[in-house]
Amino acid sequence: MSFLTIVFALLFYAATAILVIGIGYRISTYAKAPAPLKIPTTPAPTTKPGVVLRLFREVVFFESLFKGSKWTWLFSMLFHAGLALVLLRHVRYFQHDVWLPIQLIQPFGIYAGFALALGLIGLFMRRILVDRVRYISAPSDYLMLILLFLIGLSGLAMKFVVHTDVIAVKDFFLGLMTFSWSPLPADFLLIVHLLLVAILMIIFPFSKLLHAPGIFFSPSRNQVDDSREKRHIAPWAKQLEE
Amino acid sequence: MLGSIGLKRLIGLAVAGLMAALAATAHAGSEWVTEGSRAEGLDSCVIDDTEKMRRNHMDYLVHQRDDVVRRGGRGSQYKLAECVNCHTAEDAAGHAIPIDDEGQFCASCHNYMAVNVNCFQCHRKVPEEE
Amino acid sequence: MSNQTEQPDLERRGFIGKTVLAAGAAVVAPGVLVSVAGAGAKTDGADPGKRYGLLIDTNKCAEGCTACVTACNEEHGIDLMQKPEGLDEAQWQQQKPQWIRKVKLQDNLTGRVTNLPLMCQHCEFPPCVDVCPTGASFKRADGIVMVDRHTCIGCRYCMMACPYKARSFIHQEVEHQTVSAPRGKGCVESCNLCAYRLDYGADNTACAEACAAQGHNAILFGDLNDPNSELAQALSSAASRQIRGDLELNTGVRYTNV
Amino acid sequence: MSTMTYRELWCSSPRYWAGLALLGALVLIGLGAAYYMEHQGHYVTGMNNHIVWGLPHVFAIFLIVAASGALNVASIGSVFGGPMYKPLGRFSALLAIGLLAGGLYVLVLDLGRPDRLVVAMTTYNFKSIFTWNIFLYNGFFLIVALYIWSMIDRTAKWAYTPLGFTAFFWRLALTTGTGSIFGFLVAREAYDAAILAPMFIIMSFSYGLAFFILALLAAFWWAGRAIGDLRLTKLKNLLGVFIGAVLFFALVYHLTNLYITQHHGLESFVLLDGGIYTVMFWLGQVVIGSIVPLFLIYSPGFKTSRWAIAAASVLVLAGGFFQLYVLVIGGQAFPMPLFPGQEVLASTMLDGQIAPYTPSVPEFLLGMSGIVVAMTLVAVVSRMLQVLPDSLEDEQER
Repeated sequence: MSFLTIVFALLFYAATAILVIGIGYRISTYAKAPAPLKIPTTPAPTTKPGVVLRLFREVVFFESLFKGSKWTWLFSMLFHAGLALVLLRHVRYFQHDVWLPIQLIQPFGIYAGFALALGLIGLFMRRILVDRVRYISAPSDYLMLILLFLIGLSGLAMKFVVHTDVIAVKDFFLGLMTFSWSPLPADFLLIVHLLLVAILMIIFPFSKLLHAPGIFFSPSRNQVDDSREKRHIAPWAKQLEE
Repeated sequence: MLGSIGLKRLIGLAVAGLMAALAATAHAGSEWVTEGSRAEGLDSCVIDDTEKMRRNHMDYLVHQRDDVVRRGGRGSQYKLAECVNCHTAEDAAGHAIPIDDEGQFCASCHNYMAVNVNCFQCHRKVPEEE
Repeated sequence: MSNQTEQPDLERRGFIGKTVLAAGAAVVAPGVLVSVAGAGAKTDGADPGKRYGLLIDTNKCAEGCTACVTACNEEHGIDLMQKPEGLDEAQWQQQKPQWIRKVKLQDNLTGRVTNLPLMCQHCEFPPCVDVCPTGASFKRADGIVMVDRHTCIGCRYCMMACPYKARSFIHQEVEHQTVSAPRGKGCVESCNLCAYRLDYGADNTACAEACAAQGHNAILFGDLNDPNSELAQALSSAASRQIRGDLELNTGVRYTNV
Repeated sequence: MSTMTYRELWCSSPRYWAGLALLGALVLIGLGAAYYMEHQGHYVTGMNNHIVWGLPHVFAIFLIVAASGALNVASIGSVFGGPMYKPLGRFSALLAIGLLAGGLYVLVLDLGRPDRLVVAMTTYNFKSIFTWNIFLYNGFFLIVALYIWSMIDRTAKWAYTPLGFTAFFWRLALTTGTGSIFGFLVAREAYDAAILAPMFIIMSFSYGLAFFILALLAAFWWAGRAIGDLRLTKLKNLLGVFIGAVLFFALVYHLTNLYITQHHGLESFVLLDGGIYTVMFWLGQVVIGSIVPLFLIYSPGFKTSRWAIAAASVLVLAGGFFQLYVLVIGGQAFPMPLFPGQEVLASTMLDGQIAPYTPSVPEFLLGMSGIVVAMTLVAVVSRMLQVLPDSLEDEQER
């Protein structure tokens, strides 16, 4: 077992642990955060299924972003949809017998890589070119975009410029999952790609990328607009009432 | 947001896969040669270094295909027909099994990676003899 | 598949010439190894100094003889194709590939009857190559016009452009092919003057060979650029014409006595 | 015009979603047909080695030609400064994008190897008009999308005029390119005519406007909004002019051919004894597609009848379809002149004979779904963006 394999195996165990535990912890804090008031952004649905539908539209179609800024919506859609397909394509590295839907998605996952890169370039340009966005941009905002872009770029380069040994990569990851390690090929692009992914996984729970789980806990989005029908009392307030 | 659903799913899959794969045997890398093919009796690929062939066959074949078709150059040693000649197995009746059939030489790796083999939609899948 | 013994032989020659492990080779190709090792395959590609073509003497082309068509179908595995189940015969006749066909003509005024084989005319300025969006339809350095199936997207624009109806689209999944003539659903193909045979050192096409074997010698194959070739000699001594010469495509296939 | 307000296409939800579901189902049927043809191979279609472009191509070319014509209304507004047309510009541009997408969808799904679309997008032969068309089509999407943006976004007003001109010239180039697909085919008598390119442009005006009128009426009916008679009359009169122009070009095309002795065979095929093609020309293109709609448009009895306008538009589209059918399929069915002065007694390639073609159901379903794709796209985007005026009542004019 090469030094490289050991380092990356440990790195990915650590990164996975940090990602899972970190997001779990974050979600638990979101869940526990008090929501004393009814503050859904109106017009808001007046029923529970309506709220589910609203969240669905928000998560899948980025509805409020669409209403806010068409350009930003366009590029985020390109990026997120691209990323979703690319991730689905990568599922093949983690299944011994690849599911049929994952098999079918393979060719689309390739082109989604370009959509992803294009979306990121657009979002990056937005930070640079739009004055008021540049004013509020912190280094970490750029960092996330650059990190994701480099991951995408190295991935595309492995597909279109210098191939890596995909069989060995799959063996490596299946090996990690079964605790029977298998060597990782020492290809430059692959190492860069995996290293960046690991970094992303590690900083995910500490970054703005938490908007992903966070959106579900946003009171302005996940509340039912029924304050006239039903008096809203936060659970902790209820205790005081009695 | 869409993406992170994918991400979470991926992690979910990884965890589920971990459990499943613990029971199944891990994949060993060296048993790719098809049982009952000519290649089985050889120590290494007769065209080039076996490991090199396994990793780079697609690039060699693409390069060779352009050379043959566009330029009319037939000198390359990397010939799809030779892969087929050497790596097909025979069934009980002595007929060659198409090389891209489930579990055969090409299909085994390609299915493992969910990569399509495009070649045999047009190219002959069994050795050409009698 | 009894008729493809020539070609695999030729293919293996090149292969064996390159093989380092003689022992390995003996296992790989036990039967065919014996005779002609090392000869044949062109490594440097099609010769730009050459221009291959055909001269067809219609006087010698016999009515009812289809030896050239049969030979072509066998050579390129066209006879390995089968009518898809449930397809009616007439439609199958219009959908199956034809690289070469026999045409029988009668002059409107004189009533003279002519027979001739018609195939890709291997134009110097091929319309099919001009219109192909991906460049899959191309002309080789030695003048052979052919299709690179690897980049053909099956748009059929070349078939629209070809004045000779020389091209065929593959309308169905193909189960069996020869090694030398890959064929599959969704691409266009046509006569390639048996390019691979030439590449492996042969000096004649399957159709010309079959015609000669019948004793007709109506098809003469050769290099148009080589003044000493039999083809060039014949062309310089007798009047010949191009089909649709009005298009000025400078075809590589010429006809006498039409 | 400052009073003009645009609003997304909101109609009562069940009405909208049911309509969309219907469109979606039709698209699915078309996709199923395409999958069937690709999976089985083209042998299940009526196409063969003689008629290599069949019904799907008629639909595709029809839609692509109509797409550039649909942009016309926007062009009149921004390039030629017609105030009556300006409020229709956004919708016109959107319809243009939709129709082009629908046409390309059909074209791509009929390829022998649609899985190699990326090859078509990355490997070019610049001698081929097809290659240029790929750029023209992609460029059209981009330019017209930006054009819509310049019409909607108030901060992008500066880009409106230059984009309007660019889009206008681009659409001319696009139709010329599409017409040239045939113009470059020297081998076939029906196509070997310089007039085809300008004829395609005038055809695009006519079909595109017919599509536009129908789409506009449908959208306003769907959303329960009002259109004034004045504006509709303008559109309908314009359509009448275009119909006449197409008829004129067809006349010139056939007269030119009749002058050339070599083309007499082709002309008698189309005009006299071509069977279905002759019927399609006279009954389809001339009567159904030109004379009847002209009557509907100019007859005083139907002065402001919505139904007459809609019917005229439908008939123009039907006539255009027949016209393209005769051109595309009839042009292939007519034998190529390989041996002038000789009669072909026998050939396995149907030399000298009319080639047979019977369109199959899947071909039709795929072609139809191209139109549906266009409508779906327009319906979805109309609901997302402010492309349709709140009201087109006449008194808002001046």
